[in-house]
Amino acid sequence: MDIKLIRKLIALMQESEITEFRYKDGDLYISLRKGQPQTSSVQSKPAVEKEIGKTDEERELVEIKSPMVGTFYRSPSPGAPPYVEEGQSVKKGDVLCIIEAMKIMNEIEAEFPCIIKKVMVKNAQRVEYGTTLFLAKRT
Amino acid sequence: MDIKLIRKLIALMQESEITEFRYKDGDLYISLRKGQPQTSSVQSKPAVEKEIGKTDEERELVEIKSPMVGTFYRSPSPGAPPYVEEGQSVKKGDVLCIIEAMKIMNEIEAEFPCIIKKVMVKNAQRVEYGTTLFLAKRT
Amino acid sequence: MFKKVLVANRGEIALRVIRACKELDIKTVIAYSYEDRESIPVKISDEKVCIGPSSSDKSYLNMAAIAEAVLQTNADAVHPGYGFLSENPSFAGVCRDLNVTFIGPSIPLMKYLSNKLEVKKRLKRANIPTILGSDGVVQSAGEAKEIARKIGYPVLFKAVWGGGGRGLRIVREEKDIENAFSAAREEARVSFGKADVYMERFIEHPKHVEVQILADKFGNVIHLFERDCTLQRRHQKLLEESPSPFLSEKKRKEILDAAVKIARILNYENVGTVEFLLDEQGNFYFIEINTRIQVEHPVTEMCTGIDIMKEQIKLAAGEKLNINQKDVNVKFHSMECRINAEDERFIPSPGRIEKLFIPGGPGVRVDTAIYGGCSVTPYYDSLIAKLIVRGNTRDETIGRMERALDEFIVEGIKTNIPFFKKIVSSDRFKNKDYDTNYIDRNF
Amino acid sequence: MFKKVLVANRGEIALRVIRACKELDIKTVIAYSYEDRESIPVKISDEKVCIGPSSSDKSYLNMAAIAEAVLQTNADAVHPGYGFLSENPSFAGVCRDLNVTFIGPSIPLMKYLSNKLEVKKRLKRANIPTILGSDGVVQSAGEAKEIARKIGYPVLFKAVWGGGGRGLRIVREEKDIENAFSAAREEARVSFGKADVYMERFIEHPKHVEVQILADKFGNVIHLFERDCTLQRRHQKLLEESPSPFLSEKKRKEILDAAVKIARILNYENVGTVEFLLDEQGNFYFIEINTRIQVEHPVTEMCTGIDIMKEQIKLAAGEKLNINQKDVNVKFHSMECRINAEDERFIPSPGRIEKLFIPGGPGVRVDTAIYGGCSVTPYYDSLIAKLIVRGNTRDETIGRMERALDEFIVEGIKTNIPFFKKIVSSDRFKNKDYDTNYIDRNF
Repeated sequence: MDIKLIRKLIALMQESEITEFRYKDGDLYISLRKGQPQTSSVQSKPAVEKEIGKTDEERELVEIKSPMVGTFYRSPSPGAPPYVEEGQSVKKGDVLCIIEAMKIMNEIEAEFPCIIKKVMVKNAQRVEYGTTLFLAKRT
Repeated sequence: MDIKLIRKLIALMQESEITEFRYKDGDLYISLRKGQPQTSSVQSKPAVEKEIGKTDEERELVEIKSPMVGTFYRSPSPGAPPYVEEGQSVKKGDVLCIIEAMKIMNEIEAEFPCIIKKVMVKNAQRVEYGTTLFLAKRT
Repeated sequence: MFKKVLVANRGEIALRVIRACKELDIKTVIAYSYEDRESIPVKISDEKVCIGPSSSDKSYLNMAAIAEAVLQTNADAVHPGYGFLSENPSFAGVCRDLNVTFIGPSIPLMKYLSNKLEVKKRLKRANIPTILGSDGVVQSAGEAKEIARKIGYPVLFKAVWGGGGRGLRIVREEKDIENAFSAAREEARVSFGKADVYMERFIEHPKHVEVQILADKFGNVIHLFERDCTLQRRHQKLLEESPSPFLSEKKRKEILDAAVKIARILNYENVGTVEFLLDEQGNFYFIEINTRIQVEHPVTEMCTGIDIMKEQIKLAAGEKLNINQKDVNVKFHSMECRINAEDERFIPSPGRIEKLFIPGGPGVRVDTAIYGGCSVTPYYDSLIAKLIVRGNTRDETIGRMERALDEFIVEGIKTNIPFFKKIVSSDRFKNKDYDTNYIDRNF
Repeated sequence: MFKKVLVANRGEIALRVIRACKELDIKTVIAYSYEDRESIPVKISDEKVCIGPSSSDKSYLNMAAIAEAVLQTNADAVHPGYGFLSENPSFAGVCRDLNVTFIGPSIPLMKYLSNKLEVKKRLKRANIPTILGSDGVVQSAGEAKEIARKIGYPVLFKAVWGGGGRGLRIVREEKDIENAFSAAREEARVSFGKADVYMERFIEHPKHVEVQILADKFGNVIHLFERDCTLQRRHQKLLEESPSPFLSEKKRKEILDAAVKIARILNYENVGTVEFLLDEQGNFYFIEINTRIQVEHPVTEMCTGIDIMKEQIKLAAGEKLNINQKDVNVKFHSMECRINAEDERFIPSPGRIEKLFIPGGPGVRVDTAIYGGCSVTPYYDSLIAKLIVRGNTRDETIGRMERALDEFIVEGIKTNIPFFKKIVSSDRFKNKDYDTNYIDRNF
């Protein structure tokens, strides 16, 4: 695929009021649509989002999200070393952090073996359900 | 793909009121649409509609629409022969019918030479602005 | 007054709470499920905390998560809306432990009122008309038969704890008592955690009338007139109006006085709704008292011009009631249709709303959180909008409701708008010829 | 009563007419331009006739096409809405020739009232306060200078025929008289076809108050209280409210009485609006009388609960006024913001509305024909919605307007909602510290 050509087509559509473009020449077929992802164009949208502004590696990373609202702690007690550091490999079931909710310390475990690539939340920071805690790479 | 051509087509559409453009020549097929993306799940719908139940010839036909609200008459007076019959060739400026509005008889003329393929409205029928009066083939 | 209210609900009622808070210059936090992250209440609230995934028990019913959200945001009050945790004394207890105000009556009052049988006995002693029935919990099918012989068939089994039509069983002949007794107990147990049921004589063609009450912590009680909720389907209210088309002026005064008396006897506080049944002869009987803001409160707001939600918040903050009974008057006739995302067979119809046009113009109010392009999820109640209209007379109000239903365009999902068009334009509705069973028997 | 009304207008006011007709059980026909073929009024009208292409002069101002649509559909009345042909006596004449009712005052009355100078002279003789000025058309710059010396600077040139801010020129010094005189004449000629201008003393800091009148063909005249339209930009009203925050009870009574007296003197019929200016000392002066339904009529509907549009149609059908003055009372305070599709520099901003959420809840009314996904075209007026709220006090009303503006979401085009947020929340607005020039001088 000629990605430069596609990029040019997208740029053209961006700056114009064109909302749909279809092209067929022999075996080549290109279709582009703009705006209102609610309908069928949703299809390609998340993929495009991933591709723009993210490195190849980031695209492979998995987000580990908070399963509850609470306060994020990296270590079992103040002063103790963190459960995990960036770059560390963990097994399924290893504790990654604690989320304190209503005075209860909930240990958050890895659901699959992985390397923790990035810690996304500061120690003692408040998190919601769905807040991304770690970026990890499956191993 | 000739990106310059595409660019020119988009520019043409930008500055005009054209909202859809389709082009096919041998293997080459280009389709562009502007505005109103919400209908886009319709993507294939107009094409399908055109293709189903319409012959190749009908697809090439031009609609001649009423320029005003009024009553459609095929002939200059009751009993007189119609201005045009289906299959008849007309020149630019030939009278095609009369639209009576507020007791005034408005002669509707052909804006281009064509063959009248179909009369879409019955004699003495009421028409609105935009009602299709004839299907014609440019000559 | 509160500085920040946490809204523990979703959809139109969450929006309603936020609207009232904004008008009272109170900040809001919405505790929402992941499913609702793009909803209007989440968008317009000052703060927001995602408390859990789509399913209610992990989000809107998740007391620990809501409590944590309260702590995180330093809210000083919680508004539970209706449904979900709104009538749950345990949740009110959690709020008390967090030292924040639960916007509703006191915990002891909530607990006391949830025992419907005890409340009934107490009011009966105070000469409030109640429906003939068992004096206490019915212990066995044998006892049930005995009582039924005394009060006469048909009879009704009702859950002592809870309401909303669950745990109800009608029995017309003695041979059906045993099955009905155990079915009612089982349903009550599943729904409310306690199997206790009691019995009442069943009224065949009742009307349903309720009185809106406002009461402060200083013993001041007023009513905001009645709402008629006779148009129901399977004990679920569908259309409410005020004034009731079934009450004479004399009967209206009696029922309003009774409601205020009941609130006083029970030392009621905050907003509440006293519910009555009318029998075929026009006699009224106390059924129960609801301690939450009701779905249908806008009907009364449209009639009287009083903002019940704002009053509720002020009362919960300990303010003295600043409306006198004599200043409350019925300025208009008003009516509400509950617009549900459901098909012609009343089955929920979730999906994406493609095109939407919401009615407007004179005398029309719509409480809704939907918008063109939003999704109606299968996770929650199918109520998507409340269409409320007012007019100077019942006729004008009905005419306005018809035209508002006509112009209500919802494409992409099915709704009960066509059903309401049929009802509202029917002669039986216009001529007030219906009771609470009308829909079940005719649709 | 009419059987079928043809609506010769578009947008929210076309919808407003259709709503009233539906409630009165009158069929509707909408005469619409091709541009508006997918609009809500076209969708919900019983019948529709496309009368021409987008540009107004070929559609909504095209009398022949509208007349033909009347004939085609056998409508027995035409509602012109506001703007377009609503104050055009020739169009009223076309309707008379077609033997259908033009919903508005009689043709002679419309013609007479369009001569503002003559009306002013007649009312002056009847001791109605009018602004000091020329006794007739000013014929020359020299005459203008003489008059200005007599009445004192600043002075104002005004077009005899027409209104809406066109043909107006303010002059503060004698040296500017000549230019202003010819410019005013030229603008009047271009706008209204007649160059005649007259002169008045210019009031520097006026308030603008108007009184809503209902009058039948039998000499019955009532008022529905006043609307304050002081908040304007370049003589275009932006926000209206009722009651006026600038009137004492005594002054209010005087101005309402004057309006009814004016209507009687002029033998006024149908709905009408009598406009006054208030000077810095609180004296009021008659300006003009408008013979159409006004954009801002919902403000009065919200205050009084009277449906002015329905009354207008009934009056045009020859019905006797069935509302007594003593039964008209101000039930609420009310306020309207005219939401325009325009940017922060007040320049029209047409385009496609992507996401839309329209405010709702208690005390909020929105008159609009827009919906999520619709296009706002550059062909017509930029008014896309009227947001009207009511409350029990001016403070409650302002608080409600602030929250309603907050929740009004229009994505895809620019609107003046941010501008209104600034205005409505400002101390000067809340403290009633503004006049008709406030916006022009401060924004």
